[in-house]
Amino acid sequence: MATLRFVLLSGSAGILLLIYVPVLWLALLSVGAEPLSGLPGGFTTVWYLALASNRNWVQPAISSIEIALCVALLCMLAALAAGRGLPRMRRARVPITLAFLLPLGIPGTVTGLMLFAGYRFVLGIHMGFWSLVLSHFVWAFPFALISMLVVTSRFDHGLLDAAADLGASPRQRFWQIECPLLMPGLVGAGLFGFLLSFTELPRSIFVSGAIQTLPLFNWAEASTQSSQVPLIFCLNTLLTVLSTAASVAMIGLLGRTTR
Amino acid sequence: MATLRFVLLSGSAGILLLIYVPVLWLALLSVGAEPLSGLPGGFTTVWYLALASNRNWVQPAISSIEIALCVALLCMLAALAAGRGLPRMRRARVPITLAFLLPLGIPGTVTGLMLFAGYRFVLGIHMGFWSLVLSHFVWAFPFALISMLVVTSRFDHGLLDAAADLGASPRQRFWQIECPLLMPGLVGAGLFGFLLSFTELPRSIFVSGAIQTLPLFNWAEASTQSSQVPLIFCLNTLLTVLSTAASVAMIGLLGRTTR
Amino acid sequence: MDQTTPSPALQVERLSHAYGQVTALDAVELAVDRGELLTIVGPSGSGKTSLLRILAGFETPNRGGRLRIGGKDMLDLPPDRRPVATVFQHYALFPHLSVGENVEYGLRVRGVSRPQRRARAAEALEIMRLPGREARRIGQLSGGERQRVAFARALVTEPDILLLDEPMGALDEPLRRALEAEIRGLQRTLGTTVIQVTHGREEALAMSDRLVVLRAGRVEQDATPRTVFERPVTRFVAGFMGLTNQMTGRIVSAGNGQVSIETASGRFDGQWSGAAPARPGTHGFLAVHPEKLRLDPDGACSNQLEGRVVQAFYQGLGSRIELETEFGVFIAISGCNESLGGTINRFGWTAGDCVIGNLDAT
Amino acid sequence: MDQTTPSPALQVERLSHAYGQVTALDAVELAVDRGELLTIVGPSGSGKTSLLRILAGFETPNRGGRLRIGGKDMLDLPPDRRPVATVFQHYALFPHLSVGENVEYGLRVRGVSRPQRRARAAEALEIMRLPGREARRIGQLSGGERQRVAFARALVTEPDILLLDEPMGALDEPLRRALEAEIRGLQRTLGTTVIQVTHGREEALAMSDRLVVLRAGRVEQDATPRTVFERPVTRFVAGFMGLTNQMTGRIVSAGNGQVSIETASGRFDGQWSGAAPARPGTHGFLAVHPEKLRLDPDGACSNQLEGRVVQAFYQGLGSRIELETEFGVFIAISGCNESLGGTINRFGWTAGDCVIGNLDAT
Repeated sequence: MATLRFVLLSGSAGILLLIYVPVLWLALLSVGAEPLSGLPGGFTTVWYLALASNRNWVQPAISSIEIALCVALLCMLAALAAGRGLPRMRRARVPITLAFLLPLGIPGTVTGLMLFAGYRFVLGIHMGFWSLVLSHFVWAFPFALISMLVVTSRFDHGLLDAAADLGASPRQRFWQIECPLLMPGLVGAGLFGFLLSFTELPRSIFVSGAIQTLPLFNWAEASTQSSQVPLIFCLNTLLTVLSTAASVAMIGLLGRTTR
Repeated sequence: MATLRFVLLSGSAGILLLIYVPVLWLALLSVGAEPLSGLPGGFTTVWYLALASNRNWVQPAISSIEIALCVALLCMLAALAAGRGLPRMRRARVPITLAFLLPLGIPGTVTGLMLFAGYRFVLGIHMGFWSLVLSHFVWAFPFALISMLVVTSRFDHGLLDAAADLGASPRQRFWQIECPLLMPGLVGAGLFGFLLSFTELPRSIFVSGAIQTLPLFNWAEASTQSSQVPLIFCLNTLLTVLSTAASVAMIGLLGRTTR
Repeated sequence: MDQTTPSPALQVERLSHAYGQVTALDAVELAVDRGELLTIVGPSGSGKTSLLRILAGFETPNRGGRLRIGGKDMLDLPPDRRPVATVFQHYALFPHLSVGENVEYGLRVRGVSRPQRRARAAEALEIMRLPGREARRIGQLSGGERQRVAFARALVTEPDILLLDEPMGALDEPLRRALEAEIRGLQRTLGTTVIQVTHGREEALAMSDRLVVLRAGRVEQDATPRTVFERPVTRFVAGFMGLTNQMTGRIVSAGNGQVSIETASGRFDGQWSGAAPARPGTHGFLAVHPEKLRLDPDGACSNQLEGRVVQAFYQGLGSRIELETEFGVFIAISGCNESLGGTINRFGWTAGDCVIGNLDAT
Repeated sequence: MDQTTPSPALQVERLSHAYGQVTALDAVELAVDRGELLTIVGPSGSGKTSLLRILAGFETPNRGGRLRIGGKDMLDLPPDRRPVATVFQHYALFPHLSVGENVEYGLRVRGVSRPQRRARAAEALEIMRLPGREARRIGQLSGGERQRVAFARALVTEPDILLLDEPMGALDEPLRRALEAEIRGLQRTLGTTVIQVTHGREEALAMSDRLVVLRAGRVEQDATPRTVFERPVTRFVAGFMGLTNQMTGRIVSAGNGQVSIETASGRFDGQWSGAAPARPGTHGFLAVHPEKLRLDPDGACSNQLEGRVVQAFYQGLGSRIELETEFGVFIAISGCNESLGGTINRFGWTAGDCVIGNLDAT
């Protein structure tokens, strides 16, 4: 058991290293004198100051946040509806769940292309904000649904009977009993929706129309090897810190309320 | 209840429509006479025949499959180790799980950039096959871990006691009892690993070095608006059909063995 | 029709229900008076849980019938508009609410003001001997405490009828005893009409004003606990009440409640327990409780039989002796503690201690 | 040392175990003979489950002690190398294997050939009265069937000691009775040494050759079921055995097993149950079973007391009457079925029916 424990712990440490060393490296580069050399050193805040005066990234950031919020909301509502409904069905449960999860198996660029063709010509949606929201939603929904199903499949429907028995109307049962108890799944669905939308690139390439999202901006800037790259390092260090802090706060809050 | 049922069913139908109409549209275009017009019509197999004679996509496809298989294997092993270990820990469980899941919150292009800088300069890994495997693994691992934790957190350790009591050695307990019971989580981890690697674009852009993966190939071809685009429609229709069939088969097989 | 006299707490008329092809309830008739404690007993699958769920409104009978509470027809009302409250088998306490919030819940959905519902929840917890536990989380409570909270939560809404679904199911023996007495006392103090469902014989006998024995969706017997125990109308009820030593035969003489039954091994006397008067010549059963069998019987035991001792267990107050007879295995609880294994013994019982009933009917 | 005589099946010497600061076992001594059925009883938290887990090898005692099975030291062996097999409380059957594969498992890990283990599994299922069920899935079995499969799975490996962890815990009353007899019969037929843990008094008394009563990690009494029931050495054991009517006082006379105890309400006689001889002047307790109390006692009852009837329940064979006395509530089971609520009654019991023991010791 001691050796097993050692293997597990060192394996975990290895994976964490693989993930976090690049993150730390980026953070170090962003305060380094020569970020483009790939080596940190010579602490400076000049790139952050430059980022603050350069406003090119502001509009993409706002677009990305707006889209991600819409996707998160859609994911929460759709996952709540599907997550509540699916465990109650008998025969249709497994095939419908599969149908929802299958888009995971389709490459992002393919989806982008298909969405472009499909939305543009079949559903008649113009490329732009809503095509981004819809394509991100289609991408994030399977994950949101899984998060929801983990909670709803364990939900004790006897609690709704008990609430009804005590005189609670269907509306009261939903808001006072079911929603609070499904909150972990709901928050998970929202987080998946927000994060997967906020970081989505391949679908966005095809369906963005005239709108630039932050990943598109990052990608454009980084791949052109322009002098803006050090600013990208700064921007992304900030984004990483912020999204980490937000996720930890959300999960911590959730942990407290459900204890 | 009847209206609720109706809303749920029509909502589900709407989401499925949103997902599958573009897929069907792409399939129709791929057998259409004028795919670039965006409208199907005039059934022809000429594009599929052209795809069969054009070999450009073969090497990217092989690379993608090789990488995806490596990532799937890594994900299964790492998720098995972490998924078995985490529920047994007391205090460290929640923070370590969080540390594993947080990379979800970092945009893909950012990760690509950081991985490029980090792997290249800190860990000294040359860009190419293994940098692709590692960066895809870092991306897919949180999903694989969630899939595993859903199963391991419900695992009844009393079964291992029972096996030990009947004379099973630690090795026998692992292979004969624990592995078969954790199989759904393991298969889930492998599927996530394979599919998320197979469809990954933004990280690949930065860490691919000289290797071209299928998403990179797709993207390059599709964005150049070359005459190859109809072939891309065909290729992706095939990919979609294959990955759907593979997922359904895998999940179906799993459902049968665990019944 | 009965507008002059106050209507009974509950009236059930020809209630029938089925799950697909499986009959759960078959023309059940039931009437419960105000303030009565009625217990519905039966093995699993007898329909007792379905009946309770129909009373609470979670299911609607799909084979017809009527259901009135306090004289009002209830079948069209959803569960939240019926004047009943249920204590569920696994309590179904809301895990995200504190003890106080759980107890207050029925008042909260009725729009009672916060100070008022606080006061009434505190009072209900006081009655259930859990004063001042409002802030506790449900997860911190023991099984017995959870049950008390479930009672407080149900009682605070002042229901016309309190439904108890296997109220002791999840508790162990000593706690069971204590709570039996408590529920009985509470019901007498508050005067609430209580309908409970259980498969435990001891609880049913100890706690009830009246007992309804269900079997395969039909009412087999509806009487006081004493009548059910001492005069079970069918062989099934007798077995369910613990009168497990049974034989069948033909009724040969009947008079004044005393009847005799003719079997392959002679004639046995007992008390008539059938619903209708005994008719000589019909098939009948004889049943006697293990505690009433005596080894080495004296002249007082008019019924005697012989059996080979298969097993004998010490049980503290007596030994449980299994005797193989021509009517199958008979079980005797005897003060005689010697090792008897393998011996052939005579044993007997008095006519007053055994019942004879109709085998053909119902 | 004991190489000439065959060593006992199990020897436990000064076994101590703690979880952090909480003592689970405190210098437990135990010896079990081959073929014996030993029952370990005690309330939850008494350490009985810890003891069983240490015997099986799932835990290693961290406060010292020795453990030998068949004369061989066991503490250094992992569970898979000990000659014991356990029937777990919730059976712990492998859900991914069929009934047959479950039963075969112990043979499979020992490398027994497939046809041979098939044959032995079939035999074990036959003994457990589940012939031909090899292909069934675990999920298709009822609770009682699962228990039988768990027994078959444990027995097929022919363990030196069979450990049963609350074997009846998850079953209901009628099934319990049937399986009690079955396990007892099986153990006698196969001659296996069986150690079972339970918190149920009836099972413990009915099934055991010997009874060990644990309390807070210490052995309170280790004797035959009859001795434990009739001569409980401590007040705790008396209460656990159902002698719940208790009072304390000072021992005043002692002679020939008959002692008296002096209380605020006079002198009472009973049978001495202490481990050491009674010493006048020391503190003692008196305990008597509810079934032994008689209302309206005659001259035979040398011990008499007065009490107010708080509650009286019909229970079928008798009524359970709660009497408030100056020593707290006494409970009597009486054949007298009349309503007694609120009346003051005299009641009594004979000296032969009650035990007096030492309060200071242990």
